[in-house]
Amino acid sequence: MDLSILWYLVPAALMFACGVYGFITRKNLIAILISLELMLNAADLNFVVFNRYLFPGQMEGMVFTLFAIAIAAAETALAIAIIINIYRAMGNIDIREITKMKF
Amino acid sequence: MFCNILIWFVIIPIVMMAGLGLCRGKSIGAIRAVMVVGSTALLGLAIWLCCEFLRLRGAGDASEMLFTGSWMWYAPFNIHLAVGVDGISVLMLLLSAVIVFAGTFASWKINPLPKNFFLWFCLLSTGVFGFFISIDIFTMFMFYEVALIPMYLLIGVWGTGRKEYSAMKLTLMLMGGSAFLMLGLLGIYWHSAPEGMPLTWNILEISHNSAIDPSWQNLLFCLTFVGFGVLGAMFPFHTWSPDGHACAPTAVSMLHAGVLMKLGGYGCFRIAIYLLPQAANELAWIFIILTGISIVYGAFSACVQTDLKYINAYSSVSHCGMVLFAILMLNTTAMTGAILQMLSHGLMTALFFALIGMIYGRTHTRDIRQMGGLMKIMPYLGVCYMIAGFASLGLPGLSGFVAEMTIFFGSFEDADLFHRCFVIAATCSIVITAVYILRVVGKLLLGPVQDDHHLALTDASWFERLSTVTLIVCIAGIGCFPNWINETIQFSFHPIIKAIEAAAL
Amino acid sequence: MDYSQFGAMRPELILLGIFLIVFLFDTFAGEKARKATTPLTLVLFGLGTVAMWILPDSFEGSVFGGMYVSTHTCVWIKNILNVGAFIVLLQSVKWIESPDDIVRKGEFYELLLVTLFGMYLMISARHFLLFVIGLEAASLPLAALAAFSKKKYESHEAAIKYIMTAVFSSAILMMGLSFVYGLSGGSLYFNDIALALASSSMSGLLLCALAFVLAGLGFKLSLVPFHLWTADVYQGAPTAVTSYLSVVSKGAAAFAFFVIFTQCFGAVYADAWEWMLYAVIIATITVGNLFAMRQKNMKRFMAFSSVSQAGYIMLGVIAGNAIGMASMLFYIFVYVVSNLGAFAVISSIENETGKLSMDDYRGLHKSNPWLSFAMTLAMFSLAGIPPFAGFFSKILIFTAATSTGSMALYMLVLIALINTIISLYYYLLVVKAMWISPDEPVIPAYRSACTERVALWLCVAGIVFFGLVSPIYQGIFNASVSDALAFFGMIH
Amino acid sequence: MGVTLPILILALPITMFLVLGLGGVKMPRKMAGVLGILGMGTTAVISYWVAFTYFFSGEAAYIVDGVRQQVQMFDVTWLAFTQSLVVKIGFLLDPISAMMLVVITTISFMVHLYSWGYMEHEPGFQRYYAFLSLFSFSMLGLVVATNIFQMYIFWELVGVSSYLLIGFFYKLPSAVSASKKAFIVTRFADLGFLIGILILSFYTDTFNFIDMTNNPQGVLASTGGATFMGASVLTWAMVLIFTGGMGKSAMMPLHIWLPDAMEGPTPVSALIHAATMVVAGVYLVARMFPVYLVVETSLVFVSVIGAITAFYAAVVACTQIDIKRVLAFSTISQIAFMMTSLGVAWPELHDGLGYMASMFHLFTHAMFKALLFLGAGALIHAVHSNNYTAMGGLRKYMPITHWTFLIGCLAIAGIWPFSGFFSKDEMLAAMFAQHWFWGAWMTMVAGLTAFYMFRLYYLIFWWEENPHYKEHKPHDAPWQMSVPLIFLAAVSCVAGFIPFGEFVTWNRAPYHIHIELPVAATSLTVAVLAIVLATVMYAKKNPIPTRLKDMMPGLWMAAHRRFYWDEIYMFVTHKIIFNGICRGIAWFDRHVIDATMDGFAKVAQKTSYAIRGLQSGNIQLYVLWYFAGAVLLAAITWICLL
Repeated sequence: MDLSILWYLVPAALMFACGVYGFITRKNLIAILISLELMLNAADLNFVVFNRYLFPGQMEGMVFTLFAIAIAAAETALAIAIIINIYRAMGNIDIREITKMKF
Repeated sequence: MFCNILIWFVIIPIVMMAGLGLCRGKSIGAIRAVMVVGSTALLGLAIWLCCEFLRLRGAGDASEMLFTGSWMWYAPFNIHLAVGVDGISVLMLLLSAVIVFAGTFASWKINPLPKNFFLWFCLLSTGVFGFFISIDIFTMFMFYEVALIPMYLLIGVWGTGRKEYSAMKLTLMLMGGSAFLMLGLLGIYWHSAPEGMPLTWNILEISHNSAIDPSWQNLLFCLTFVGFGVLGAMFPFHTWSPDGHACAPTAVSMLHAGVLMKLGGYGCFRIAIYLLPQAANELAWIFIILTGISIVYGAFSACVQTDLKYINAYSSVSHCGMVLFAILMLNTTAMTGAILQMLSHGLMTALFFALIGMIYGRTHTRDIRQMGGLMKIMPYLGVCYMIAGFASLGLPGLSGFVAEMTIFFGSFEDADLFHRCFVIAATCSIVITAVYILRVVGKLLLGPVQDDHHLALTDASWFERLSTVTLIVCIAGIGCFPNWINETIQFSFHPIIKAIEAAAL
Repeated sequence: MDYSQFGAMRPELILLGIFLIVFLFDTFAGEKARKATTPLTLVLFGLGTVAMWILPDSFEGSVFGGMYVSTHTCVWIKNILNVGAFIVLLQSVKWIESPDDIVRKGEFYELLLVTLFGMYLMISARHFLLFVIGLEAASLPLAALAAFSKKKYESHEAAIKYIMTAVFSSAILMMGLSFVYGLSGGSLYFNDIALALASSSMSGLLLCALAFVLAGLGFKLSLVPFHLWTADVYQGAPTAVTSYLSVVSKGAAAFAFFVIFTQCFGAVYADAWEWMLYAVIIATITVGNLFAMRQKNMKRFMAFSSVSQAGYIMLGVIAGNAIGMASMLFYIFVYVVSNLGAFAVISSIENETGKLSMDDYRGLHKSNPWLSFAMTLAMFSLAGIPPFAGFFSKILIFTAATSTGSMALYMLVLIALINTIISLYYYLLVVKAMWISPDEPVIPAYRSACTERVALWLCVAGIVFFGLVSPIYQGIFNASVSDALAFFGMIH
Repeated sequence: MGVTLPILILALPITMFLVLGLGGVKMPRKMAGVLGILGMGTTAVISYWVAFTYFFSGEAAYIVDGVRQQVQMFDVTWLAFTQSLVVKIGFLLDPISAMMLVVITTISFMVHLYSWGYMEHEPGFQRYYAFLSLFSFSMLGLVVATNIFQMYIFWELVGVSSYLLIGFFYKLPSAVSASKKAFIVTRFADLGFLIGILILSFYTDTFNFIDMTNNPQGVLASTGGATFMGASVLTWAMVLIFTGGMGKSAMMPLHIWLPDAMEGPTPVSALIHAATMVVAGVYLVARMFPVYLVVETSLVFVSVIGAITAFYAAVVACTQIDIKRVLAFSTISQIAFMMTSLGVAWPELHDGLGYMASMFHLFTHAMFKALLFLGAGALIHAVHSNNYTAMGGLRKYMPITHWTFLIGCLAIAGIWPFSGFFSKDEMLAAMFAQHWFWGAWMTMVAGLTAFYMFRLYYLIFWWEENPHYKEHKPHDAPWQMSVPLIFLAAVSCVAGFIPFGEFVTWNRAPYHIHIELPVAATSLTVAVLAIVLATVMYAKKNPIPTRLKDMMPGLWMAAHRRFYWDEIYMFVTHKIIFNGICRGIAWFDRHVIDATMDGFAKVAQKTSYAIRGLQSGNIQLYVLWYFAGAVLLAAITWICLL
């Protein structure tokens, strides 16, 4: 594959890494949700790029991306709903507090 | 299917379980009735089978297995419910029936939960009988595990002492053995037939194909022999036996030491040696060392025990070691001796444990230091115990002597120094056995009465007498007229020996 | 457009029908009539299940240009899941009907049916787009279900843990899929990918893709080390949901896993994912067992036991042939009844007394002999004790795993066998608590609800008969043999 | 005669055993006694008849031109080890077995009769008679064995009946331990016997006596010159088999059980531990004699052991206080005599006289030793003590016992014309024929015998009257006890004149006994001198013995404590084997093997506790593991594959 594709793949990989890093380090559930979005979008970006550079003839990657975005939206919605529940239940949304069940 | 007599050995216990299921937990009478009828039926069936078998042999039917039947079960893996018996299985069935019969009476007054006790008891016997009748490795293994698992509840619920620990230990160790066994059996199955022929679990077909190549045989032999050896209380896998026996209720000890430990020996040559003769020739020496150790080792450890059941558990280690030892000698005489030893050990250990249970039920202790002079107080039990003891130290006229002698003379046929040394070591065990048996008899039965509370104790009741007399009659029967057993199993070893010799070439 | 092809989607259509009826009824029926939701759902779903069993599965075929394919094995696994879901519904009734902490019981059924629908898609998908849709449809509503009992804090914690990990896993899965797409030659059809991989050479990207896809699916199967959410979620979620999670979604995921890795990655079986899976299986079985040993909370205990069971299920996948497929399906089936049997007892006791600790089960046989009897059978079956079904499913899956004849797999089976000893240990702990502990029972004698009893009887019947009645396995085997070419063409 | 009589000889006693053993508790004592005595009496009559026909009928079956034949009256298969190696139970009739039949049944009958009086007031009377019958059965089975394995079987059975009878008073700890000791020591010896049989049968592939003894060279040939540690395997086999004999016949160093065995009822000591069972070893060697002849080493072994034991026992006997122990040691010494004379009975010199002599002595010794024991029983019955310190001066209180006992003493001392003289004279002759040293040595032992027997005699019947007699006066025993005494005394007087050589010789051809004057003169002189010495020392109370004792206290003490053999054995068995090996192994089993098994469980528990931090409950860590797992999986596979 020619080099220029890497201009897109590497940032995508970085985005993904950032997402993972954010998930593991941030305390606020919302922030974590955002970093999850980052990861998902990195995947979408990959799809688009592969489609554009390797298989210009077709659209499957693009279509997949569209679906993926939709799914990501749904996930976010559901996650936020549950976060709200958590907030009602314990007054904050610090992920490190949510460790009642362990071992 | 139901016209095959062997199937009924499995059906009757199941029917008994059904009958027990119908009984109310409280109605002890009904439960006993079911058990007595069932176990008597089993005994009768076994005796009839034995006579029928001898008749057929007499009529010149020299085929390897009689009463064979085979019904497809899991077609994709060619798993059958295949049954058939040769002389050995017949004798084992007879032994099991006798001990189930005696055990029923030995646990006449079991509580709590007599119903559940007998339910598990019947499940156990189902497994035992199923194991001995089946000639298909899969079903054999299934029945094997069916026989193992009830031990957990039987010991755990109705046992004494550190029962939870012992029950768990026994179950896990035996299951550990069967884990190796299962892998070995799978290996045997996948190599059971040469290229292009259907794979099979059937023992006869596998040995007939003899398609397992040596490199695999050695591995599988170790797996299967260890697997069965654990149940055969082979050093160093014997430690479940003392604790397990010590904590088990009477009838369970009887059945376990009497029959279950025989599954090990039986499997060892029916599967490990018969199906993997080449490896048997090559690797026998390893296990001869181990079993040789367990013979002497068990006897020595028995000498210093103070708990009656521990003494018998260790002597079982020694005697069962003798069984495996003889099997590994790979010649007809020694193997015959092994079978005799299985029968004899089964009967006399069952008798031992029955008596210990009865004594324990009266004195509430099994520590020989706290008992003494019981012969005066309960002469019947005392005499029975002495008879059991004499059987175990190999007194002529009782079963133990015949078995041990056959084993020694058979083992001595292998004319190299290695075997000779181990045979001599094994013979030494008869002296050690005498030592610990007489020690127990001296401390327990003879001498002055230790504890005045014992003076009030009563002698055996009718059901106890029944169960002990049954066993004693069998012991003396084998001891006085041993040759019919040889005649029963004379054909049974030919295929095994032939396979071994063929492999040796 | 030819509509007859939709005949192949019979199961989905039936399920969709049931879902719509329940949904509309639940939405538009009045307060009074809404009481009938539960019986309605049960009856409809029961009928649907039976219908799918008895109708001949002659509708072989593909829909949406091959994105959706229905084969014998697909029908089998769907039926198995139906049975599981039905039993779950049965045993959840008492809980759902209990007045407190339930807002709208209809939602429970609807969400549950939707997830089941998603699983159908996962199973039948032969294109990653459809697969992902099915996967998300199957996993997202479960988060809502996990959060179902609003008054319980644990429920929310379980839900948040579930949803977060789920999204993370789907992100990883998508990443992996994107790599796959990159290597695939422009198509997300399984067959095309398989062909492309067969011709392409081994590369780091491919390994990365495999690992990520494995991780993504491993989340639903809760394979180690992707299992860490399991225990907490199982413990926190309502028991009905937990049992649903532990059997139905796991079964569906296992089948999908099998299809993807054999059919689509079959070409790189021997030199790539066999070894990944090998490591994962060992880790899964062992870690699951080690954790299960120390658990006191029954639901948590079952969670870890189900983790190690997942490892055994995977043995069928690593065999990678028709026997493996058949044994895995059979294993799932037996696992469904055994596990649900255990959960039926647990939930019944929880609904009655709210007790969940193993210590509360001490001396249970004195007060509730039948419950303890059923529990004992379930435990024996899970531990693989004959003559119960678990023994047969275990020995068959081991037979499958050794069928390839490679020494490595013999070693794997040996490790698995040694692990069965540990598992036997902790399953016996439950039996011990119920039968052997001398204490007086904590749980009073009571009579469980009729639906629970029906569920329990179904499970017990399954535990006792599935092994002894060989035609079940025979049927599964024939089905998987007939599908063998489609699945294993690339492996052997 | 057919097979009925032989079968009866074995069947009657065992039937008696079963009847008395099973039904004994139900039946009155008298009936049990009568049954036992009648049963034994019948057996005795039948045996006499069988022996008589064998020796005197002159039928061709039994004697062919002067040579007595070995006849297997019957021989039925009992257990087949292999096609050729078959254990049979049979009835072998030949000179020695016929002779033994007579001896055993006579003594046994006498003892049965005697016990009726002696045991009258003991509890377990029926059990006692049952055990006596069992013993008689086993002993008869032993002597008529057609093959060595049958002999081994009955060998074990006599061992166990001896165990039961020694431990008859099972409430006495001493009796219990004595019986245990007897059984275990003999069992240990039987181990040698068994291994010997194993070796022998492995090479010869037969158990049958006739096959082996008629063709000893063939036996030697069958071993094919195999050797083990320098000695030929046949030597090993025969020595090991002789070990069994050493055990039963209480040869050094396996003699320690016999003195303790005196804990049993005195009639039992008379029957088992004086007359019959303890000579089984001699009988065994005699039975296998031709095979011993082809391996001279083993024969030398036999005679050496015999010579040492004879002397040792005689010395110890001089210092015992318990009269039964004196008799026990004299038994050991006398049996050793027989052994030695078997060992020196080489056909080339004095054509195997030793064999005949030792059988002859076996016969006479059985009679007079039984007599002595029964007399001792009468004494104990009278004074209720085993020690001569409680006796003395009894001659006027118990005349019958006194005279019979005196006859016994004279017989054993070898004074003409009592039976002991003749047999002992033949033995000494045989020994002198072998080598002058043997002769001298054994003559000395004979002297010692005369000395300690008369020491015993004087201390019991003369010395000084014991003061206790005032309060209760000892008296002669009832007729059931006196009759046997008198009968045996009579036999001891006349048995010497039996032309024994006509009946029993090593090659079963007749041998004409002739007194060898020099030997006879020597032995007689020595015996007389010894008796005179005894008379001087013990005839009436005097300080000489004490002074002698004080002169060499160490020696006296050593001899009195039987040269500390028991202590040595105690040390070895208890300290080393029991406390060392057994406890060691038991400890090892619990703390090493068992601990390992439990160790697996512990390890699993500990691991599961150690890794519980994995489930920290924190999603972020979960996810970290998740991601790390995925990446590692890829990385490791990468490393492994590419």
